[in-house]
Amino acid sequence: MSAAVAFIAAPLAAAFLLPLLGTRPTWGTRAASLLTLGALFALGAWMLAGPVPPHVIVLGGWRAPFGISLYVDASSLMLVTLFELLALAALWFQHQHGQEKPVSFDVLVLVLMAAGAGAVLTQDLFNLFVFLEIATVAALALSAPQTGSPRGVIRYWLFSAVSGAAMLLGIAILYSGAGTLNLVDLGARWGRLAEPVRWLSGVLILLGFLVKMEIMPFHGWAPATYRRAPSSVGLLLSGVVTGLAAFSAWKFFALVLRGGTSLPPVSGVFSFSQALFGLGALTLILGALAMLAEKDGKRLLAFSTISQMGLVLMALALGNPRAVRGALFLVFSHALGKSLLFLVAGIAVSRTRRSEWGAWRGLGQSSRSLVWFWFLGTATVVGLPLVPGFWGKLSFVGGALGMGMWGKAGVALLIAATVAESVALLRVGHGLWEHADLRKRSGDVDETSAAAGAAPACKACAGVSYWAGALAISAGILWMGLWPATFTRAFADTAAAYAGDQPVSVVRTSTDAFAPRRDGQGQVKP
Amino acid sequence: MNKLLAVFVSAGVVALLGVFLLTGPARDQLFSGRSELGDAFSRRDVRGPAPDQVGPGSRGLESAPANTVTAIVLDYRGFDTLGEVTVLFAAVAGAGLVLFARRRRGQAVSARRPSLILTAAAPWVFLFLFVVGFAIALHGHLTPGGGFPGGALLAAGLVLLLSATGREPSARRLHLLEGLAGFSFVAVGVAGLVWKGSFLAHFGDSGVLGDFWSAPVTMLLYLIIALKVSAELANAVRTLAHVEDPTTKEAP
Amino acid sequence: MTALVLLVCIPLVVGAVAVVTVRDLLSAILIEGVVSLSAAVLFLLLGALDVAITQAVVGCGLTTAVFLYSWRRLPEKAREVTHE
Amino acid sequence: MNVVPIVAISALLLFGIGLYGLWSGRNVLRWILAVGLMETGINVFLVLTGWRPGGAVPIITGAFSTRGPSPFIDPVPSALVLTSIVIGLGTTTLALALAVLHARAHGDLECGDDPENAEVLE
Repeated sequence: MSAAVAFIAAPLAAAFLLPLLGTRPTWGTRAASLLTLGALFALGAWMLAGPVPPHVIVLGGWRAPFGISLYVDASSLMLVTLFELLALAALWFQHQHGQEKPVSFDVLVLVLMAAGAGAVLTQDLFNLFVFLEIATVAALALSAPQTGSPRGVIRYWLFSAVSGAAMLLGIAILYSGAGTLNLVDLGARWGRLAEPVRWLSGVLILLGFLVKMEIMPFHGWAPATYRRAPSSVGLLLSGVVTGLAAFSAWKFFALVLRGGTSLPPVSGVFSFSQALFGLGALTLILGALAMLAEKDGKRLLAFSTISQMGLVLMALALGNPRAVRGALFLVFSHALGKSLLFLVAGIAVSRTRRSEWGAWRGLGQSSRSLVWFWFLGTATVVGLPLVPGFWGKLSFVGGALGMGMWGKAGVALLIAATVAESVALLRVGHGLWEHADLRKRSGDVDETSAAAGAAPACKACAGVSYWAGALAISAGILWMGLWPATFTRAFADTAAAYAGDQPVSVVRTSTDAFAPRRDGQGQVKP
Repeated sequence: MNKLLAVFVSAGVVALLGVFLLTGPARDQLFSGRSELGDAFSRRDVRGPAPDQVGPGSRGLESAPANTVTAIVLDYRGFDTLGEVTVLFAAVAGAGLVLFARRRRGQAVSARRPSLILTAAAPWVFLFLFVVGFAIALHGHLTPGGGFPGGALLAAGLVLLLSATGREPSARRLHLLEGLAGFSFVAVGVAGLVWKGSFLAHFGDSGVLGDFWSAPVTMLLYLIIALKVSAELANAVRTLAHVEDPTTKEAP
Repeated sequence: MTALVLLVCIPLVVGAVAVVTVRDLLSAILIEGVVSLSAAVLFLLLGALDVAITQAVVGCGLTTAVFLYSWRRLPEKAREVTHE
Repeated sequence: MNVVPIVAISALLLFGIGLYGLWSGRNVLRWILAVGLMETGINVFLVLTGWRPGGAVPIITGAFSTRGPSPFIDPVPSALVLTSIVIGLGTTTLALALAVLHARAHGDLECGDDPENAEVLE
């Protein structure tokens, strides 16, 4: 039952050993990192092929509220497996199409995978903080540009350092008030905390998640970072880092804050979850509008991520099972669709060395696949029927319409934002597709292969990584879109387990087994 | 103007936090200095009731280090420490990645001749730091300190010795030490999984509380951490301090 | 006890103010080391010996050393604050 | 028994001073120092929440009864702060590497907006 530990231990072991092969990238180091990721993906797929009963893995042999434990169920395992797939696509793409990076690039991707799995699986608040810090450090170093201005990344560091500090302060307050760090145990003791303690710790800890999710007042770092980072890192940032932040934010929100219901309304007017819903709505619409005005392709994708995360936050804040199911679906569909868009953007940038999407005009003339993959990614992100984004948004709408005024306003905003996002993404897709002024572009096209930096060994396998990654992601998109039932069931089970709806929920029983100990004030009961 | 705003905002945050945390019921709740978790760790009765009296000489405790903080850091919450080691590892690797392109330019190292005093004193200071560092790391289960400060002292000694002799620390050797130490940490975790059925569970018998050999796995882990931290820090100093020409072969 | 704590807290806070206001960045780095050291003494007074030792060695010693090493690498122009 | 308010206020002041340092200028090195101050403040706060008057240092040097309340201060915050200090060192190292990169790219450490219209590489 401890197999899921491999998702954390194996990439770490590989990351520690990889530098032994040398600091310069060689055939061997590249193969080793890709094989590790591939093996982990295969492990995840193999585990998911059978039934995945929800179970708790106790680390160090210390039972739940005292030691650190992992909670594994179908949804979290799917998310971790998705991370491995995205990392595989991103890293291979970087090997073939990017500049030459030292081995530490591969090492940090592996570390990011361990952090992603840890943050998704862990049930301990401080452990979650540690994994978020690991993910941040890895993401920061990966997105630092080799040439050009690092100001976007420095801003990213600044935002995450301050939010990390805020989160640590929140954890300090929460621990000293509640005397425990296990998320479920914290949720059980939450009601006994004084009101200021609840407010401060709730707000400070959520701040840490919101910055990593790129929610609107805290998104300032994202566009510049995405623009300067290689597209493979953009893929990891928007697919893995926001995904793990969204999932762990929801864990905290559902288990400790009890869906926001346990906090008193703000001056009797609106509730905590309504405030989060408002932030999400603001992010959704402003992010989509910013996409319309954006001339830079990678910044446009950053704003698209921001807007999507706003929607995820709205769905999480609603807190009802349908909406939460939709939120999980959206995390998956966004990660898949955005990865496809980043792969296309990566090819475009490596051919033109520009990130303005105006410069990408006509690239689809020579390689049609760019256009097709861009449109598939767009469809996934905006949610056309029969792709996963559709099921996510449908589920969100179903959940929101039952929530009165707020829900209806949210649905209206969602429609407006979807239209804006579609227009912005389709415009770029059309640009890729249309005829370009060939005279102006001929010079660029010639230096294509030379400009790519690390030129692939053989001409024939030039696009293999791009094709393989894009096709694998497309297969995932089609699978999720055409047969959503497996995913819907897993997400619904997870939502119910975290909400405590199921009569026997492993999340809760894992700590309730020790309930007798807690009754006495520090006294051991026989 | 900007600064005035900054003063007001930060003063507001401090005032808000202060009023919320230091008045009313919050204050009693926050500053009790006692928690069930901490009490259970101090008494060593997480798995089951501890003996009525615990003290030097107690046998068969669930976690043997006399230093409760060490017991928490390496035993009860050892997984956090694996993460902590990883943050440091990722940060140093990341610093290397960030400054990678710059190193290729091969700017000249500002080669300064080490002063005579430094050269003469370095071996002795090194020896001192080396002994103290290992002692702190290996006594982590009995006395305050442990692998992190111990490793830091080792790194300080190493850097001092190398700068006094005017030599570069070899990247390959540092990577070797760092990688093997990190891998050993994970391997100890897997050994716990194999023998005790739980990742990072401490295998082997816990000895007599207060004895030097009372907590072998704790000692092993702190030794690993000390070696890893020292290699990482020496590597960080190397990355941050020196601009090197990668075309020259590294010293074997 | 109270007097001792007060004695340590004063350099802590005054040093912190100095770190963010003093113009010379090198002094700011060194003063930050003093602040960290005061924090280490405070940890000692609060009974957290492990934290005190780690803060003194890692938080004060090493962090300052890392600052100084990267300071050496900065170009001359970058060593002063221009926008104040 | 005034230790708690004195130390708590100092810790919060450290946090606030760090915040001011971030807000008042745009020098990257100063930002890194200010974040370090904030982290120190939080660590002090965390250690304080584990302290209580008369609590013993959490190292077992004499026999005590496990049937009553434990005589030691809460050791968990100490363990958390140990982790936090090392994480702080890690992020500081990385941030300093970014600062060096900034100085190389722009010649100084004043971090304004990202310049537009530049070539980007994969």
